[in-house]
Amino acid sequence: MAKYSTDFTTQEMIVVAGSRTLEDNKVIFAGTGLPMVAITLAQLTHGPGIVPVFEAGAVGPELSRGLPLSVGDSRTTYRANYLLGLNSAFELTQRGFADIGFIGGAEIDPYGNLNSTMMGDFPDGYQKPKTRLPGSGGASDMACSCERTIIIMVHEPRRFNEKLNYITSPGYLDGSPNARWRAGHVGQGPYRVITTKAILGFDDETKRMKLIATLPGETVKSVQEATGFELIIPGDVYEFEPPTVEEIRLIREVIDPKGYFVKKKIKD
Amino acid sequence: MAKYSTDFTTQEMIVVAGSRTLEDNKVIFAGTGLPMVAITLAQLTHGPGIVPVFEAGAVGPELSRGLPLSVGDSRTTYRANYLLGLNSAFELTQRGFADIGFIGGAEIDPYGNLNSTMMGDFPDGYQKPKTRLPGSGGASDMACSCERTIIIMVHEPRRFNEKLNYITSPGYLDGSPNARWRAGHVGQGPYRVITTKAILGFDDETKRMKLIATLPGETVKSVQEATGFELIIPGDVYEFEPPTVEEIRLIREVIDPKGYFVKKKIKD
Amino acid sequence: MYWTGLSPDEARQYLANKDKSKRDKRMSLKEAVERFVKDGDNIGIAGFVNGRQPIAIVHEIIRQGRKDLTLSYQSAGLAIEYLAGAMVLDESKNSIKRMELAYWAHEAFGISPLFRYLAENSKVELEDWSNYNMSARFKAGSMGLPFIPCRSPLGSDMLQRNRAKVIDCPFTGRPIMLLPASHPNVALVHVQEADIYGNCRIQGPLYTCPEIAMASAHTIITCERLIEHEEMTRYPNRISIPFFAVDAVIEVPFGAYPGNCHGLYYFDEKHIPEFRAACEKFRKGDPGPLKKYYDTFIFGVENTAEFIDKIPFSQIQYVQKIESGIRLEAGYTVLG
Amino acid sequence: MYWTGLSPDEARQYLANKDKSKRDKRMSLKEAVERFVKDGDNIGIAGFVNGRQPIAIVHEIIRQGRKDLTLSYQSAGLAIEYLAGAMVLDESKNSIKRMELAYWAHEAFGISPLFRYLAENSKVELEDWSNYNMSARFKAGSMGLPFIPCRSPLGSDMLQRNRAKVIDCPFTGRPIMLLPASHPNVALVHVQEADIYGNCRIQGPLYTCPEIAMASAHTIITCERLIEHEEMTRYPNRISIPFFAVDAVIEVPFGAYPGNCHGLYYFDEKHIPEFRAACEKFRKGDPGPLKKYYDTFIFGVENTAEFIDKIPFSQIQYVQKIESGIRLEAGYTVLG
Repeated sequence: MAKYSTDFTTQEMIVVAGSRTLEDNKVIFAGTGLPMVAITLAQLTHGPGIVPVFEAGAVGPELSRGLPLSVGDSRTTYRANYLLGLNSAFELTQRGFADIGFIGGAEIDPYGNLNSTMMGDFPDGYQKPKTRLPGSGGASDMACSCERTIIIMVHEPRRFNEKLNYITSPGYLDGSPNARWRAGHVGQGPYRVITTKAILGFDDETKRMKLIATLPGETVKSVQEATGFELIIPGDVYEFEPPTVEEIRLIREVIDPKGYFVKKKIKD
Repeated sequence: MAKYSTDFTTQEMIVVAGSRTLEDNKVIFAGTGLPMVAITLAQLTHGPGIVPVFEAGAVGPELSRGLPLSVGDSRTTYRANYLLGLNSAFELTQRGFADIGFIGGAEIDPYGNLNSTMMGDFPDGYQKPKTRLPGSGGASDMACSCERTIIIMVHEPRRFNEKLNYITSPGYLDGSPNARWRAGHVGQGPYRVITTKAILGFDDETKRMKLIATLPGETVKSVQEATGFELIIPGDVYEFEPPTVEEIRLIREVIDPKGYFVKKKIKD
Repeated sequence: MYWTGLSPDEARQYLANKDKSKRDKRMSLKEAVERFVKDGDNIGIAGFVNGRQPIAIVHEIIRQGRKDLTLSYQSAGLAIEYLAGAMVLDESKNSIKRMELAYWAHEAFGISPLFRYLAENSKVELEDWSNYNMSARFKAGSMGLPFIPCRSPLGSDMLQRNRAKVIDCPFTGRPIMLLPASHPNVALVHVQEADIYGNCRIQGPLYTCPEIAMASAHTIITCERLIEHEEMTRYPNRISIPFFAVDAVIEVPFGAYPGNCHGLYYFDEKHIPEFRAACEKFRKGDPGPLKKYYDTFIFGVENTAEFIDKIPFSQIQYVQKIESGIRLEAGYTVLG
Repeated sequence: MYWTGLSPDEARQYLANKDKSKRDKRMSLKEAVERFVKDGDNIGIAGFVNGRQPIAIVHEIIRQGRKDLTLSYQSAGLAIEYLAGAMVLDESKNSIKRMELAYWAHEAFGISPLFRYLAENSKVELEDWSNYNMSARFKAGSMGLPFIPCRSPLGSDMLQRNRAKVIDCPFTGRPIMLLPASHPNVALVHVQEADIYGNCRIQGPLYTCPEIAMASAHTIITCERLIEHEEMTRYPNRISIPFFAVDAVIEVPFGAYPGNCHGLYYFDEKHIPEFRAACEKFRKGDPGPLKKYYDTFIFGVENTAEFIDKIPFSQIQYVQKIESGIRLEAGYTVLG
């Protein structure tokens, strides 16, 4: 049987890419949705020692009781190693116990700042947005205080803008030297952006988004065309290894058989 | 059999006076030593509904497992209604859940400020005190943030001074109008001072200490002579009702049979 | 600076004059809502998204009708959606004036249709915070502090429209946020177990339930089961809310349904989408299904037991069956 | 502004680079003290007065010898008295340079003779705080905040000699204290139960043990018994210190003796006064009894088991018999 899957959705690809980006034995603060699926996949493959943290309070649970439908539901707590509440989860993150924050957003800019609050005219139109989004939740706290963050996005031009409608979760802010330190942040900021088309990172100098790898079926050109601002394209961009048959099987049969997060649009 | 005890020590008298000063159904933050004994006596007599709070974390325990030798020991926790740690106990006090703080001190001034830190020359002699005392513990927190405080003292001239060696626990500070409010306190300050000779309070205007009642065997004159500053003596000073036979029996046979706190000098 | 609910000094004063004695606080949910929830109140909504939300209390509020409410919460789902639905169906009976929030949606079940409707038609005043911000604001309130420092989300546009202040830390010189305490007029909290005095034993995530209860001027507790005080105090380390922070205790099994209540029932993955679909239809211009939902499940019933009556028993059995949380300790329940 | 131990930014940096993985952290107490306690360290002393103080760890430190220590604690008794006794007997081997404290005495057992001796001979630098202040400073450290506000003890002379700052609240305009966080180099904590990864289940008062453990760069845990990880994680709500805040776990029964360890043993009302009397004799000019005490009970033994060997068994039985705290849950202990 072939090693690589030949039929997979972009949602599944994103989960696989997210999973492979996670190192074993790290403490990963899990945002809701695809990040939870990717962490579970990593635990079932190369990362059995990953310690998930959920903002409602659970630290280090076994994700073996079904896919959580909420970062605060009962399935996030099985055999947890610590279980208090939101304050305790964010306090230990602010302290420095969370190596990685794994979050999503509706809109992103070249510096990895995220919007999950509103589309429309800010500040004047704040009380009458064009589209109201759910709001920060814990994403902005994770973006500031986890040591690094990994971002998951649907890759569409309207979601990748030079200027955001609203900055909910700070990335590298305006990209100026030590912008995060000067703002008062303790975490180092975005490490990777994983999209439906590519794996992206940030230039050490300018802190602007750069292409690292294209996902199967994508090219540097197709990625740049789906991006509302100019990407830095280094010489060493590579093609990302496709999902394996086993990874896809785990997602479909073990992790999210009902397709709650995978195969749905992320913004839902 | 007679109602009143004819043989009792000043220590026992102080415990009885302290106990009678406590209202039923109030939340009482208990300092170590005689306050714990007085609260237990009150619970066994007129105050079964008293809710003791101990700074190490116990809220509302039954004091039926022997006299605690520490405000943090196991005997403070039996059937407690809440049991976390020091921060939780002081936080709920700062919030306003503690009606009364019941504390002792080594030295007191006319405004109910207390010293339990050092005797000697402050600030210059701070690193070389004449006598070093144990330190604030939680007394200064209770003095600031319990709604009212009750103070227990050995009544000796050297302990009642116009000016303290060191202000550990704030009372009415300099006695000026709204001094506590202006200092940032949330509690209202000292309500009673219970000594080996008298029950004292504070003048509403000047906030200086005033005599309320003399204990058995004492007179207005003997109390004033044992006080290192001038007391306000209102017209209605009365003689405090002596301890009953039952109160003394409870202290000796039930509460502190080993005489850990009663019959010892308070400063020990 | 303006305060919603009580200011720190008002909250202290109110609590100082309050009876904190250990007394039987059982009453009907009707009476509790009549006594402790007023028009114009700032209401602290406990739970997290759709976990242990005070659904039974919210349904009773809707039946009685309350107006000009300010709602304070970190992340909420159904509790707010139900109040919003009542508002859009009849603003003269129920209305939300303002929300201090971090997130309103339903995670796996999708976004909140009525949040979009209310916000995009500017029918409600908004103050955006992060989850940690709202949690820490309740915590500051429960600690009796006027503010608490926080390192996130510095640099976010949220700070342009909320009351947080940024100062240079007097110790490190680096910028840090100060969050004003939150003292709601009343906290609505659903827990697994309580005793008649109000002591609460919470299973699973505590969310910010203890903080909200201790920060608020009044607290209404609904619980899945009332247990004997002797059982409660056998494990003092497990008591998460002490009696003196509570004003009313009501035993309401399924008080968080159709949400998740740790150890008792998981989300009703059938009922939640049905309600949400009716909300979405309203947003798109068809109020019929939403009106029908309220007439059937809220206005058409007297209490939560009658609400549950309308759900097929097999469906109730199923949400209990699939719940993976830790079951309750054995213990005597209060009878009668 | 100066920091003792780590500054907030140093503490964050240190933790960011630390291995937080879930791994077996068992080692000998000797090794733990060798690896994690250095000359000149700021040491966070857990427990409260003579409850669950890290006596076994302190005795091992004394045997190995550590100098120029800064000791941070709210209220302590025996742990500090033992270190002070070692110092006054041989300052070239053990010494305390500074203390950040709220209270050092023994409550019902009396004042601390060696505190009087050290302070009145200015042999140690002091920074006075209240119990809440020290508890909140550890809490700020555990929260990753550079400071935390506090309402007490405003107006106290303590503020003239400690590092607290008073500001006008930017929200209410009223004065409030800001307390600098405390980040000790190492925390010494004794608990009832731990697993091999460092998760701790504490019975009775938590004191400030969780805060000290999470604020410090390193944490040494001694426990009365090691229990299976499966037992520990059966009740996640009861875990008070999570594994990633811990560096070393050592099973040391009677690790808090002659103090009180909730659920296992009460104070030894015979041994504590004996030791205290020897300290008092030293203060009054006779070092003999104190030297004898150390030669017998600390330098004369290798570990806590040998220390307990020197106490009559009936005395050990008695302190276990009279202990009124909640006994430990049933549970499998780790063998070998």
